[in-house]
Amino acid sequence: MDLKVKIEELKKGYVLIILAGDMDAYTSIQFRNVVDDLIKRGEYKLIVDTEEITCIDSVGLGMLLGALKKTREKKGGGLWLICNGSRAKRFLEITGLDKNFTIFSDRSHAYREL
Amino acid sequence: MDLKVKIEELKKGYVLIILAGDMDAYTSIQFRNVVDDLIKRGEYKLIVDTEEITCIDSVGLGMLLGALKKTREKKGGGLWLICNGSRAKRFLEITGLDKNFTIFSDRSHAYREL
Amino acid sequence: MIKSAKEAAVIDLDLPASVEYLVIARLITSLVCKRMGFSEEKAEDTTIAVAEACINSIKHAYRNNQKYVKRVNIRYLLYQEESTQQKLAIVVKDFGKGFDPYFVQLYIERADVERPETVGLGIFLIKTLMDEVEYDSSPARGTQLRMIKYK
Amino acid sequence: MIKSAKEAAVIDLDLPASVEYLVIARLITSLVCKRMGFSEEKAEDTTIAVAEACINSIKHAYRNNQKYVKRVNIRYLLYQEESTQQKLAIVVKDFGKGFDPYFVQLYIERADVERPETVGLGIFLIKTLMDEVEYDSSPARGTQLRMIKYK
Ligand SMILES: Nc1ncnc2c1ncn2[C@@H]1O[C@H](COP(=O)(O)OP(=O)(O)O)[C@@H](O)[C@H]1O
Ligand SMILES: Nc1ncnc2c1ncn2[C@@H]1O[C@H](COP(=O)(O)OP(=O)(O)O)[C@@H](O)[C@H]1O
Repeated sequence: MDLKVKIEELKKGYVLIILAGDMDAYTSIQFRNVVDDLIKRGEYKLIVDTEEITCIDSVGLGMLLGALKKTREKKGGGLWLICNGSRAKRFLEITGLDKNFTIFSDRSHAYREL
Repeated sequence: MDLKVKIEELKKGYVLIILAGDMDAYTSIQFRNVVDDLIKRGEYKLIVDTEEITCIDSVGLGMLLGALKKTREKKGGGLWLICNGSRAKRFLEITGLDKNFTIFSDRSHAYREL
Repeated sequence: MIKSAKEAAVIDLDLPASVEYLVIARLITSLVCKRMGFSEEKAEDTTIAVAEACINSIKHAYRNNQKYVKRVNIRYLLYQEESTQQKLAIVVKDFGKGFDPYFVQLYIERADVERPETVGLGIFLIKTLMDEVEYDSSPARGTQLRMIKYK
Repeated sequence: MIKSAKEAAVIDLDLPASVEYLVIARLITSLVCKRMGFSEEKAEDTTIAVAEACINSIKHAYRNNQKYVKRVNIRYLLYQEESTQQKLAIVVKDFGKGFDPYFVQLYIERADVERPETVGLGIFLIKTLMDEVEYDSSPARGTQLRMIKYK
Protein backbone atom coordinates (compact mmCIF):
# COMPACT_ATOMS: atom_id res chain seq x y z
CA MET A 1 0.00 0.00 0.00
CA ASP A 2 3.03 2.25 -0.23
CA LEU A 3 5.20 3.38 -3.06
CA LYS A 4 8.95 3.36 -2.56
CA VAL A 5 10.99 5.59 -4.84
CA LYS A 6 14.73 5.05 -4.94
CA ILE A 7 17.23 6.94 -7.04
CA GLU A 8 20.55 5.66 -8.39
CA GLU A 9 22.91 6.49 -11.19
CA LEU A 10 22.87 3.72 -13.75
CA LYS A 11 25.18 5.38 -16.24
CA LYS A 12 26.77 8.78 -16.48
CA GLY A 13 24.06 11.31 -17.19
CA TYR A 14 21.20 8.91 -16.68
CA VAL A 15 19.22 8.73 -13.48
CA LEU A 16 17.67 5.43 -12.53
CA ILE A 17 14.37 5.67 -10.63
CA ILE A 18 13.39 2.41 -8.97
CA LEU A 19 9.71 2.10 -8.08
CA ALA A 20 8.48 -0.54 -5.67
CA GLY A 21 4.97 -1.19 -4.35
CA ASP A 22 1.72 0.46 -5.36
CA MET A 23 1.79 3.08 -8.09
CA ASP A 24 -1.76 4.26 -7.73
CA ALA A 25 -3.93 7.34 -7.44
CA TYR A 26 -2.91 7.73 -3.82
CA THR A 27 0.82 7.12 -3.98
CA SER A 28 2.02 8.08 -7.44
CA ILE A 29 2.18 11.78 -6.64
CA GLN A 30 5.41 10.88 -4.86
CA PHE A 31 6.88 9.80 -8.16
CA ARG A 32 5.81 13.05 -9.78
CA ASN A 33 7.46 15.07 -7.06
CA VAL A 34 10.72 13.19 -7.52
CA VAL A 35 10.61 13.71 -11.28
CA ASP A 36 9.84 17.41 -10.94
CA ASP A 37 12.75 17.76 -8.54
CA LEU A 38 15.14 15.98 -10.88
CA ILE A 39 14.13 18.12 -13.83
CA LYS A 40 14.59 21.25 -11.76
CA ARG A 41 18.13 20.05 -11.01
CA GLY A 42 18.81 19.58 -14.72
CA GLU A 43 18.41 15.82 -14.79
CA TYR A 44 16.05 14.83 -17.55
CA LYS A 45 17.38 11.55 -18.81
CA LEU A 46 15.37 9.21 -16.64
CA ILE A 47 15.20 5.46 -16.58
CA VAL A 48 12.30 4.06 -14.57
CA ASP A 49 12.54 0.51 -13.28
CA THR A 50 8.98 -0.76 -12.89
CA GLU A 51 9.74 -4.39 -12.07
CA GLU A 52 8.91 -4.07 -8.39
CA ILE A 53 5.59 -2.30 -8.94
CA THR A 54 2.91 -4.55 -7.48
CA CYS A 55 -0.05 -2.57 -8.73
CA ILE A 56 -0.69 0.31 -11.07
CA ASP A 57 -3.80 2.19 -12.17
CA SER A 58 -4.71 4.84 -14.74
CA VAL A 59 -3.52 7.65 -12.49
CA GLY A 60 -0.15 5.98 -11.92
CA LEU A 61 0.14 5.41 -15.63
CA GLY A 62 -0.77 9.05 -16.20
CA MET A 63 2.17 10.04 -14.01
CA LEU A 64 4.53 8.00 -16.18
CA LEU A 65 3.09 9.63 -19.29
CA GLY A 66 3.38 13.05 -17.71
CA ALA A 67 7.02 12.42 -16.86
CA LEU A 68 7.68 11.23 -20.40
CA LYS A 69 6.22 14.43 -21.75
CA LYS A 70 8.14 16.70 -19.37
CA THR A 71 11.51 15.07 -20.04
CA ARG A 72 11.00 15.11 -23.79
CA GLU A 73 10.40 18.84 -23.68
CA LYS A 74 14.05 19.18 -22.66
CA LYS A 75 16.78 18.98 -25.28
CA GLY A 76 18.24 15.47 -25.17
CA GLY A 77 15.74 14.50 -22.49
CA GLY A 78 13.72 11.34 -22.33
CA LEU A 79 12.24 8.64 -20.18
CA TRP A 80 12.89 4.93 -20.63
CA LEU A 81 11.14 2.08 -18.91
CA ILE A 82 12.51 -1.14 -17.57
CA CYS A 83 9.72 -3.66 -17.47
CA ASN A 84 9.67 -7.28 -18.17
CA GLY A 85 7.16 -9.42 -16.34
CA SER A 86 5.78 -6.67 -14.14
CA ARG A 87 2.21 -5.60 -13.58
CA ALA A 88 3.13 -2.35 -15.23
CA LYS A 89 4.00 -4.19 -18.43
CA ARG A 90 0.63 -5.86 -18.64
CA PHE A 91 -1.14 -2.61 -17.89
CA LEU A 92 0.80 -0.85 -20.63
CA GLU A 93 -0.12 -3.57 -23.09
CA ILE A 94 -3.82 -3.60 -22.25
CA THR A 95 -4.03 0.14 -22.77
CA GLY A 96 -1.83 0.06 -25.85
CA LEU A 97 0.35 2.71 -24.24
CA ASP A 98 3.46 0.56 -24.42
CA LYS A 99 3.94 2.01 -27.91
CA ASN A 100 4.62 5.41 -26.39
CA PHE A 101 7.64 4.23 -24.42
CA THR A 102 11.00 2.74 -25.16
CA ILE A 103 11.09 -0.36 -23.01
CA PHE A 104 14.07 -2.40 -21.81
CA SER A 105 13.84 -5.84 -20.31
CA ASP A 106 16.37 -5.21 -17.54
CA ARG A 107 18.98 -2.75 -16.31
CA SER A 108 21.92 -4.19 -18.19
CA HIS A 109 19.85 -4.06 -21.34
CA ALA A 110 19.19 -0.39 -20.69
CA TYR A 111 22.86 0.18 -19.89
CA ARG A 112 24.00 -1.30 -23.18
CA GLU A 113 21.45 0.41 -25.36
CA LEU A 114 21.58 3.93 -24.00
CA MET B 1 -6.61 -17.86 3.13
CA ASP B 2 -5.91 -21.58 2.93
CA LEU B 3 -4.53 -24.09 5.37
CA LYS B 4 -1.95 -26.53 4.12
CA VAL B 5 -1.53 -29.71 6.12
CA LYS B 6 1.53 -31.85 5.41
CA ILE B 7 2.45 -35.10 7.12
CA GLU B 8 5.96 -36.47 7.65
CA GLU B 9 7.64 -38.89 9.98
CA LEU B 10 10.00 -37.02 12.27
CA LYS B 11 11.06 -39.97 14.35
CA LYS B 12 9.96 -43.58 14.49
CA GLY B 13 6.46 -43.70 15.96
CA TYR B 14 5.93 -39.95 15.87
CA VAL B 15 3.97 -38.24 13.13
CA LEU B 16 4.88 -34.69 12.27
CA ILE B 17 1.99 -32.51 11.08
CA ILE B 18 3.13 -29.32 9.43
CA LEU B 19 0.54 -26.57 9.27
CA ALA B 20 0.94 -23.60 6.95
CA GLY B 21 -1.39 -20.67 6.31
CA ASP B 22 -4.64 -19.79 8.07
CA MET B 23 -5.76 -22.00 10.93
CA ASP B 24 -9.18 -20.45 11.39
CA ALA B 25 -12.85 -21.27 11.79
CA TYR B 26 -13.11 -21.93 8.07
CA THR B 27 -10.00 -23.99 7.43
CA SER B 28 -9.09 -25.78 10.64
CA ILE B 29 -11.61 -28.57 10.13
CA GLN B 30 -9.06 -29.93 7.68
CA PHE B 31 -6.61 -30.36 10.52
CA ARG B 32 -9.24 -32.16 12.58
CA ASN B 33 -9.96 -34.56 9.75
CA VAL B 34 -6.27 -35.38 9.40
CA VAL B 35 -5.94 -36.01 13.13
CA ASP B 36 -9.05 -38.20 13.23
CA ASP B 37 -7.68 -40.22 10.31
CA LEU B 38 -4.31 -40.68 11.98
CA ILE B 39 -5.87 -41.82 15.24
CA LYS B 40 -8.07 -44.26 13.35
CA ARG B 41 -4.89 -45.68 11.81
CA GLY B 42 -3.36 -46.09 15.24
CA GLU B 43 -1.10 -43.04 15.12
CA TYR B 44 -1.56 -40.96 18.22
CA LYS B 45 1.85 -39.52 18.92
CA LEU B 46 1.53 -36.29 17.03
CA ILE B 47 3.91 -33.38 16.71
CA VAL B 48 2.39 -30.25 15.23
CA ASP B 49 4.67 -27.68 13.64
CA THR B 50 2.89 -24.34 13.88
CA GLU B 51 5.70 -22.11 12.64
CA GLU B 52 4.15 -21.48 9.23
CA ILE B 53 0.73 -20.62 10.58
CA THR B 54 0.02 -17.05 9.52
CA CYS B 55 -3.18 -16.63 11.48
CA ILE B 56 -5.10 -18.52 14.12
CA ASP B 57 -8.35 -17.92 15.98
CA SER B 58 -10.26 -19.45 18.88
CA VAL B 59 -11.75 -22.14 16.66
CA GLY B 60 -8.35 -23.13 15.30
CA LEU B 61 -7.01 -23.20 18.81
CA GLY B 62 -9.97 -25.31 19.85
CA MET B 63 -8.98 -27.83 17.20
CA LEU B 64 -5.49 -28.08 18.67
CA LEU B 65 -6.97 -28.59 22.14
CA GLY B 66 -9.38 -31.17 20.79
CA ALA B 67 -6.52 -33.08 19.18
CA LEU B 68 -4.56 -32.92 22.42
CA LYS B 69 -7.46 -34.43 24.26
CA LYS B 70 -8.09 -37.19 21.73
CA THR B 71 -4.45 -38.31 21.58
CA ARG B 72 -4.10 -38.29 25.35
CA GLU B 73 -7.05 -40.63 25.64
CA LYS B 74 -4.90 -43.25 23.92
CA LYS B 75 -2.29 -45.11 25.92
CA GLY B 76 1.09 -43.50 25.24
CA GLY B 77 -0.56 -40.91 23.07
CA GLY B 78 0.10 -37.19 23.09
CA LEU B 79 0.41 -34.03 21.07
CA TRP B 80 3.45 -31.77 21.09
CA LEU B 81 3.75 -28.36 19.54
CA ILE B 82 6.61 -26.78 17.69
CA CYS B 83 6.28 -23.06 17.97
CA ASN B 84 8.81 -20.40 18.34
CA GLY B 85 8.07 -17.01 16.88
CA SER B 86 4.81 -17.94 15.25
CA ARG B 87 1.42 -16.30 15.52
CA ALA B 88 0.24 -19.44 17.20
CA LYS B 89 2.76 -18.91 20.00
CA ARG B 90 1.53 -15.45 20.74
CA PHE B 91 -2.08 -16.60 20.64
CA LEU B 92 -1.33 -19.40 23.07
CA GLU B 93 0.34 -16.97 25.42
CA ILE B 94 -2.46 -14.43 25.36
CA THR B 95 -5.00 -17.08 26.21
CA GLY B 96 -2.75 -18.74 28.75
CA LEU B 97 -3.29 -22.03 26.97
CA ASP B 98 0.42 -22.54 26.35
CA LYS B 99 0.47 -24.20 29.77
CA ASN B 100 -1.63 -27.06 28.42
CA PHE B 101 0.94 -28.04 25.80
CA THR B 102 4.50 -29.24 25.73
CA ILE B 103 6.18 -26.84 23.36
CA PHE B 104 9.44 -27.24 21.43
CA SER B 105 11.28 -24.44 19.75
CA ASP B 106 12.10 -26.38 16.59
CA ARG B 107 12.07 -29.83 15.04
CA SER B 108 15.50 -30.93 16.18
CA HIS B 109 14.59 -29.86 19.67
CA ALA B 110 11.51 -32.08 19.47
CA TYR B 111 13.58 -34.89 17.98
CA ARG B 112 16.06 -34.80 20.84
CA GLU B 113 13.53 -34.54 23.63
CA LEU B 114 10.99 -37.13 22.54
CA MET C 1 -27.73 -3.84 5.11
CA ILE C 2 -28.77 -6.27 2.51
CA LYS C 3 -31.71 -8.37 1.81
CA SER C 4 -29.98 -11.56 0.79
CA ALA C 5 -30.12 -12.48 -2.89
CA LYS C 6 -30.93 -16.15 -2.86
CA GLU C 7 -28.61 -17.26 -5.61
CA ALA C 8 -25.67 -15.05 -4.76
CA ALA C 9 -23.53 -14.36 -1.72
CA VAL C 10 -23.47 -10.63 -1.20
CA ILE C 11 -20.64 -8.56 0.22
CA ASP C 12 -21.02 -4.81 0.70
CA LEU C 13 -18.24 -2.32 1.16
CA ASP C 14 -18.78 1.36 1.71
CA LEU C 15 -15.78 3.71 1.69
CA PRO C 16 -14.98 7.40 1.80
CA ALA C 17 -14.53 8.63 -1.77
CA SER C 18 -10.84 9.25 -1.35
CA VAL C 19 -7.79 7.75 -3.02
CA GLU C 20 -6.47 6.78 0.39
CA TYR C 21 -8.93 3.90 0.53
CA LEU C 22 -8.45 2.53 -2.97
CA VAL C 23 -6.11 -0.07 -1.58
CA ILE C 24 -8.97 -1.52 0.48
CA ALA C 25 -11.22 -1.79 -2.55
CA ARG C 26 -8.46 -3.53 -4.46
CA LEU C 27 -7.68 -5.97 -1.69
CA ILE C 28 -11.25 -7.04 -1.12
CA THR C 29 -11.75 -7.44 -4.83
CA SER C 30 -8.77 -9.71 -5.16
CA LEU C 31 -9.86 -11.78 -2.14
CA VAL C 32 -13.35 -12.13 -3.53
CA CYS C 33 -11.89 -13.23 -6.85
CA LYS C 34 -9.84 -15.86 -5.04
CA ARG C 35 -12.95 -17.09 -3.26
CA MET C 36 -14.59 -17.36 -6.67
CA GLY C 37 -11.68 -19.46 -7.84
CA PHE C 38 -10.79 -17.00 -10.61
CA SER C 39 -7.49 -17.38 -12.42
CA GLU C 40 -4.82 -14.86 -11.48
CA GLU C 41 -5.33 -12.97 -14.70
CA LYS C 42 -9.09 -12.70 -14.25
CA ALA C 43 -8.57 -11.61 -10.66
CA GLU C 44 -6.13 -8.93 -11.75
CA ASP C 45 -8.43 -7.69 -14.52
CA THR C 46 -11.36 -7.46 -12.13
CA THR C 47 -9.29 -5.67 -9.53
CA ILE C 48 -8.10 -3.10 -12.03
CA ALA C 49 -11.66 -2.51 -13.21
CA VAL C 50 -12.97 -1.95 -9.69
CA ALA C 51 -10.11 0.41 -8.92
CA GLU C 52 -10.82 2.42 -12.07
CA ALA C 53 -14.50 2.61 -11.23
CA CYS C 54 -13.64 3.93 -7.77
CA ILE C 55 -11.14 6.39 -9.19
CA ASN C 56 -13.85 7.81 -11.45
CA SER C 57 -16.23 8.22 -8.54
CA ILE C 58 -13.50 9.92 -6.58
CA LYS C 59 -12.21 12.12 -9.42
CA HIS C 60 -15.42 13.09 -11.15
CA ALA C 61 -18.56 12.38 -9.15
CA TYR C 62 -18.00 14.77 -6.29
CA ARG C 63 -15.97 17.41 -8.06
CA ASN C 64 -16.75 20.99 -7.10
CA ASN C 65 -19.48 20.20 -4.73
CA GLN C 66 -19.54 20.23 -0.99
CA LYS C 67 -23.07 19.11 -0.49
CA TYR C 68 -22.60 15.48 -1.46
CA VAL C 69 -21.88 12.76 1.04
CA LYS C 70 -18.68 11.60 -0.55
CA ARG C 71 -18.89 7.83 -0.46
CA VAL C 72 -18.25 4.99 -2.82
CA ASN C 73 -20.29 1.87 -2.40
CA ILE C 74 -19.19 -1.48 -3.78
CA ARG C 75 -21.43 -4.53 -3.85
CA TYR C 76 -20.09 -7.93 -4.78
CA LEU C 77 -22.51 -10.65 -5.85
CA LEU C 78 -20.87 -14.06 -5.97
CA TYR C 79 -22.78 -16.51 -8.12
CA GLN C 80 -21.13 -19.78 -7.32
CA GLU C 81 -23.69 -22.44 -8.09
CA GLU C 82 -21.95 -25.30 -9.82
CA SER C 83 -24.82 -25.98 -12.20
CA THR C 84 -24.74 -22.58 -13.86
CA GLN C 85 -22.06 -20.39 -15.35
CA GLN C 86 -20.29 -19.03 -12.29
CA LYS C 87 -19.81 -15.29 -12.25
CA LEU C 88 -18.99 -12.31 -10.13
CA ALA C 89 -21.17 -9.23 -10.46
CA ILE C 90 -19.92 -5.98 -8.99
CA VAL C 91 -21.85 -2.78 -8.57
CA VAL C 92 -19.90 0.40 -7.91
CA LYS C 93 -22.09 3.30 -6.89
CA ASP C 94 -21.56 6.92 -6.05
CA PHE C 95 -23.98 9.64 -5.06
CA GLY C 96 -22.36 12.40 -7.05
CA LYS C 97 -23.22 14.55 -10.01
CA GLY C 98 -23.62 11.78 -12.58
CA PHE C 99 -22.99 12.11 -16.29
CA ASP C 100 -24.76 11.47 -19.54
CA PRO C 101 -24.83 7.78 -20.44
CA TYR C 102 -24.72 8.83 -24.08
CA PHE C 103 -21.14 9.90 -23.55
CA VAL C 104 -20.29 6.60 -21.91
CA GLN C 105 -21.00 4.99 -25.23
CA LEU C 106 -18.64 7.42 -26.91
CA TYR C 107 -15.85 6.82 -24.40
CA ILE C 108 -16.18 3.11 -24.87
CA GLU C 109 -16.10 3.26 -28.63
CA ARG C 110 -13.34 5.75 -28.86
CA ALA C 111 -10.97 4.21 -26.38
CA ASP C 112 -8.45 6.72 -27.55
CA VAL C 113 -5.20 5.14 -26.48
CA GLU C 114 -3.31 7.17 -29.06
CA ARG C 115 -4.08 10.30 -27.12
CA PRO C 116 -4.22 9.07 -23.56
CA GLU C 117 -4.22 12.55 -22.12
CA THR C 118 -7.78 12.86 -23.35
CA VAL C 119 -10.63 11.28 -21.48
CA GLY C 120 -11.39 7.65 -21.91
CA LEU C 121 -8.75 5.52 -20.21
CA GLY C 122 -10.80 4.54 -17.16
CA ILE C 123 -13.99 3.50 -18.90
CA PHE C 124 -11.96 1.94 -21.70
CA LEU C 125 -10.12 -0.25 -19.19
CA ILE C 126 -13.31 -1.26 -17.40
CA LYS C 127 -14.96 -2.13 -20.69
CA THR C 128 -11.91 -4.04 -21.92
CA LEU C 129 -11.31 -6.03 -18.77
CA MET C 130 -14.84 -7.00 -17.77
CA ASP C 131 -17.26 -9.24 -19.64
CA GLU C 132 -20.32 -7.06 -19.18
CA VAL C 133 -20.50 -3.39 -18.28
CA GLU C 134 -23.59 -1.29 -17.76
CA TYR C 135 -23.74 2.34 -16.68
CA ASP C 136 -26.73 3.93 -15.07
CA SER C 137 -26.11 7.58 -14.34
CA SER C 138 -28.19 10.64 -13.67
CA PRO C 139 -27.64 13.96 -11.94
CA ALA C 140 -30.29 13.15 -9.38
CA ARG C 141 -28.98 9.82 -8.21
CA GLY C 142 -25.33 9.69 -9.12
CA THR C 143 -23.70 6.88 -11.01
CA GLN C 144 -24.17 3.17 -10.76
CA LEU C 145 -21.84 0.90 -12.67
CA ARG C 146 -22.69 -2.76 -12.93
CA MET C 147 -20.02 -5.12 -14.20
CA ILE C 148 -19.80 -8.87 -14.59
CA LYS C 149 -16.83 -11.19 -14.86
CA TYR C 150 -17.43 -14.83 -15.74
CA LYS C 151 -15.30 -17.53 -14.20
CA MET D 1 -24.87 4.01 3.63
CA ILE D 2 -23.36 6.30 6.12
CA LYS D 3 -23.78 9.84 6.99
CA SER D 4 -20.19 10.87 7.50
CA ALA D 5 -19.04 11.31 11.08
CA LYS D 6 -17.15 14.58 10.98
CA GLU D 7 -14.22 13.58 13.09
CA ALA D 8 -13.82 10.05 11.81
CA ALA D 9 -13.39 8.36 8.46
CA VAL D 10 -15.96 5.61 8.24
CA ILE D 11 -15.64 2.28 6.45
CA ASP D 12 -18.52 -0.18 6.35
CA LEU D 13 -18.30 -3.83 5.53
CA ASP D 14 -21.28 -6.14 5.39
CA LEU D 15 -20.72 -9.88 5.00
CA PRO D 16 -22.65 -13.13 5.01
CA ALA D 17 -22.43 -14.64 8.51
CA SER D 18 -20.30 -17.53 7.39
CA VAL D 19 -16.77 -18.60 8.28
CA GLU D 20 -15.87 -18.50 4.60
CA TYR D 21 -15.72 -14.72 4.75
CA LEU D 22 -13.76 -14.31 7.96
CA VAL D 23 -10.61 -13.85 5.94
CA ILE D 24 -12.10 -10.70 4.39
CA ALA D 25 -12.89 -9.22 7.79
CA ARG D 26 -9.37 -9.95 8.94
CA LEU D 27 -7.74 -8.47 5.90
CA ILE D 28 -9.69 -5.25 5.97
CA THR D 29 -9.03 -4.90 9.65
CA SER D 30 -5.32 -5.25 9.20
CA LEU D 31 -5.33 -2.76 6.31
CA VAL D 32 -7.31 -0.26 8.35
CA CYS D 33 -4.84 -0.69 11.19
CA LYS D 34 -1.98 0.00 8.80
CA ARG D 35 -3.76 3.13 7.61
CA MET D 36 -4.03 4.18 11.25
CA GLY D 37 -0.29 3.67 11.61
CA PHE D 38 -0.75 1.05 14.33
CA SER D 39 2.21 -1.04 15.42
CA GLU D 40 2.25 -4.61 14.15
CA GLU D 41 1.26 -5.91 17.54
CA LYS D 42 -1.70 -3.57 17.90
CA ALA D 43 -2.79 -4.41 14.38
CA GLU D 44 -2.63 -8.11 15.15
CA ASP D 45 -4.54 -7.70 18.40
CA THR D 46 -7.26 -5.72 16.70
CA THR D 47 -7.51 -8.22 13.89
CA ILE D 48 -7.89 -11.13 16.28
CA ALA D 49 -10.58 -9.26 18.21
CA VAL D 50 -12.60 -8.51 15.09
CA ALA D 51 -12.31 -12.11 13.94
CA GLU D 52 -13.51 -13.37 17.31
CA ALA D 53 -16.43 -10.97 17.25
CA CYS D 54 -17.41 -12.23 13.80
CA ILE D 55 -17.00 -15.84 14.87
CA ASN D 56 -19.42 -15.25 17.73
CA SER D 57 -21.98 -13.73 15.41
CA ILE D 58 -21.57 -16.67 13.06
CA LYS D 59 -21.56 -19.37 15.76
CA HIS D 60 -24.15 -18.07 18.18
CA ALA D 61 -26.33 -15.30 16.81
CA TYR D 62 -28.10 -17.20 14.09
CA ARG D 63 -28.07 -20.65 15.61
CA ASN D 64 -31.23 -22.70 15.12
CA ASN D 65 -33.14 -20.10 13.30
CA GLN D 66 -33.94 -19.78 9.65
CA LYS D 67 -35.82 -16.54 9.76
CA TYR D 68 -32.86 -14.25 10.33
CA VAL D 69 -31.02 -12.52 7.54
CA LYS D 70 -27.63 -13.94 8.37
CA ARG D 71 -25.28 -11.01 8.04
CA VAL D 72 -22.41 -9.52 9.98
CA ASN D 73 -21.86 -5.83 9.76
CA ILE D 74 -18.55 -4.21 10.61
CA ARG D 75 -18.08 -0.48 10.90
CA TYR D 76 -14.64 1.07 11.26
CA LEU D 77 -14.33 4.60 12.57
CA LEU D 78 -10.85 6.01 12.08
CA TYR D 79 -10.13 8.91 14.38
CA GLN D 80 -6.91 10.28 13.00
CA GLU D 81 -6.80 13.89 14.07
CA GLU D 82 -3.29 14.71 15.18
CA SER D 83 -4.40 16.93 18.02
CA THR D 84 -6.28 14.24 19.89
CA GLN D 85 -5.54 10.69 20.98
CA GLN D 86 -5.82 8.76 17.75
CA LYS D 87 -8.00 5.70 17.91
CA LEU D 88 -9.85 3.12 15.90
CA ALA D 89 -13.41 2.29 16.91
CA ILE D 90 -14.98 -0.82 15.49
CA VAL D 91 -18.61 -1.84 15.71
CA VAL D 92 -19.48 -5.45 14.93
CA LYS D 93 -23.18 -6.04 14.59
CA ASP D 94 -25.41 -9.00 13.95
CA PHE D 95 -29.17 -9.31 13.69
CA GLY D 96 -29.49 -12.58 15.53
CA LYS D 97 -30.94 -13.81 18.76
CA GLY D 98 -28.85 -11.72 21.10
CA PHE D 99 -27.86 -12.68 24.63
CA ASP D 100 -28.05 -11.28 28.11
CA PRO D 101 -25.45 -8.58 28.72
CA TYR D 102 -25.37 -9.73 32.34
CA PHE D 103 -23.67 -12.88 31.20
CA VAL D 104 -21.16 -10.91 29.16
CA GLN D 105 -19.92 -9.51 32.40
CA LEU D 106 -19.56 -13.01 33.75
CA TYR D 107 -17.66 -14.24 30.73
CA ILE D 108 -15.29 -11.35 30.98
CA GLU D 109 -14.61 -11.86 34.61
CA ARG D 110 -14.30 -15.57 34.42
CA ALA D 111 -12.01 -15.79 31.44
CA ASP D 112 -11.69 -19.43 32.19
CA VAL D 113 -8.50 -20.35 30.43
CA GLU D 114 -8.05 -23.35 32.68
CA ARG D 115 -11.07 -24.97 31.14
CA PRO D 116 -11.00 -23.65 27.62
CA GLU D 117 -13.64 -26.09 26.41
CA THR D 118 -16.14 -24.08 28.37
CA VAL D 119 -17.49 -20.82 27.09
CA GLY D 120 -15.47 -17.68 27.44
CA LEU D 121 -12.51 -17.70 25.09
CA GLY D 122 -13.92 -15.36 22.44
CA ILE D 123 -15.14 -12.59 24.69
CA PHE D 124 -12.07 -13.02 26.89
CA LEU D 125 -9.81 -12.45 23.89
CA ILE D 126 -11.76 -9.43 22.73
CA LYS D 127 -11.69 -7.94 26.20
CA THR D 128 -7.99 -8.66 26.63
CA LEU D 129 -6.86 -7.35 23.27
CA MET D 130 -8.92 -4.18 22.94
CA ASP D 131 -8.75 -1.06 25.09
CA GLU D 132 -12.49 -0.57 25.42
CA VAL D 133 -15.27 -3.08 24.87
CA GLU D 134 -18.98 -2.52 25.13
CA TYR D 135 -21.76 -5.00 24.40
CA ASP D 136 -25.29 -4.05 23.57
CA SER D 137 -27.43 -7.09 23.02
CA SER D 138 -31.11 -7.89 23.03
CA PRO D 139 -33.30 -10.59 21.50
CA ALA D 140 -35.16 -8.02 19.48
CA ARG D 141 -32.21 -6.34 17.81
CA GLY D 142 -29.35 -8.78 17.95
CA THR D 143 -25.91 -7.92 19.23
CA GLN D 144 -23.79 -4.85 18.79
CA LEU D 145 -20.23 -4.90 20.01
CA ARG D 146 -18.32 -1.65 20.14
CA MET D 147 -14.58 -1.80 20.67
CA ILE D 148 -11.82 0.78 20.70
CA LYS D 149 -8.11 0.47 20.18
CA TYR D 150 -5.89 3.49 20.87
CA LYS D 151 -2.90 4.17 18.71
N1 LIG E 1 -18.63 8.19 -11.56
C1 LIG E 1 -18.64 9.23 -12.41
N2 LIG E 1 -19.28 10.38 -12.08
C2 LIG E 1 -19.29 11.43 -12.95
N3 LIG E 1 -18.69 11.42 -14.14
C3 LIG E 1 -18.03 10.32 -14.53
C4 LIG E 1 -17.97 9.16 -13.69
N4 LIG E 1 -17.26 8.21 -14.34
C5 LIG E 1 -16.90 8.73 -15.52
N5 LIG E 1 -17.36 10.00 -15.65
C6 LIG E 1 -17.21 10.90 -16.83
O1 LIG E 1 -16.76 10.12 -17.92
C7 LIG E 1 -15.53 10.64 -18.44
C8 LIG E 1 -14.65 9.50 -18.95
O2 LIG E 1 -14.11 8.77 -17.86
P1 LIG E 1 -12.83 7.88 -18.07
O3 LIG E 1 -13.02 7.04 -19.27
O4 LIG E 1 -12.58 7.14 -16.82
O5 LIG E 1 -11.64 8.89 -18.38
P2 LIG E 1 -11.01 10.02 -17.43
O6 LIG E 1 -11.34 9.68 -16.02
O7 LIG E 1 -9.55 9.96 -17.73
O8 LIG E 1 -11.65 11.29 -17.87
C9 LIG E 1 -14.93 11.44 -17.31
O9 LIG E 1 -14.11 12.47 -17.77
C10 LIG E 1 -16.18 11.96 -16.60
O10 LIG E 1 -16.63 13.14 -17.20
N1 LIG F 1 -23.09 -12.34 18.83
C1 LIG F 1 -23.62 -13.18 19.74
N2 LIG F 1 -24.90 -13.58 19.65
C2 LIG F 1 -25.46 -14.41 20.58
N3 LIG F 1 -24.78 -14.91 21.62
C3 LIG F 1 -23.48 -14.54 21.78
C4 LIG F 1 -22.84 -13.68 20.86
N4 LIG F 1 -21.55 -13.50 21.26
C5 LIG F 1 -21.42 -14.22 22.38
N5 LIG F 1 -22.57 -14.86 22.70
C6 LIG F 1 -22.81 -15.71 23.89
O1 LIG F 1 -21.74 -15.52 24.80
C7 LIG F 1 -21.12 -16.77 25.11
C8 LIG F 1 -19.62 -16.58 25.33
O2 LIG F 1 -18.96 -16.29 24.12
P1 LIG F 1 -17.40 -16.53 23.97
O3 LIG F 1 -16.73 -15.87 25.09
O4 LIG F 1 -16.99 -16.05 22.63
O5 LIG F 1 -17.19 -18.09 24.09
P2 LIG F 1 -17.67 -19.28 23.14
O6 LIG F 1 -17.95 -18.70 21.80
O7 LIG F 1 -16.53 -20.23 23.14
O8 LIG F 1 -18.90 -19.83 23.78
C9 LIG F 1 -21.46 -17.67 23.94
O9 LIG F 1 -21.47 -19.02 24.29
C10 LIG F 1 -22.84 -17.18 23.53
O10 LIG F 1 -23.84 -17.77 24.30
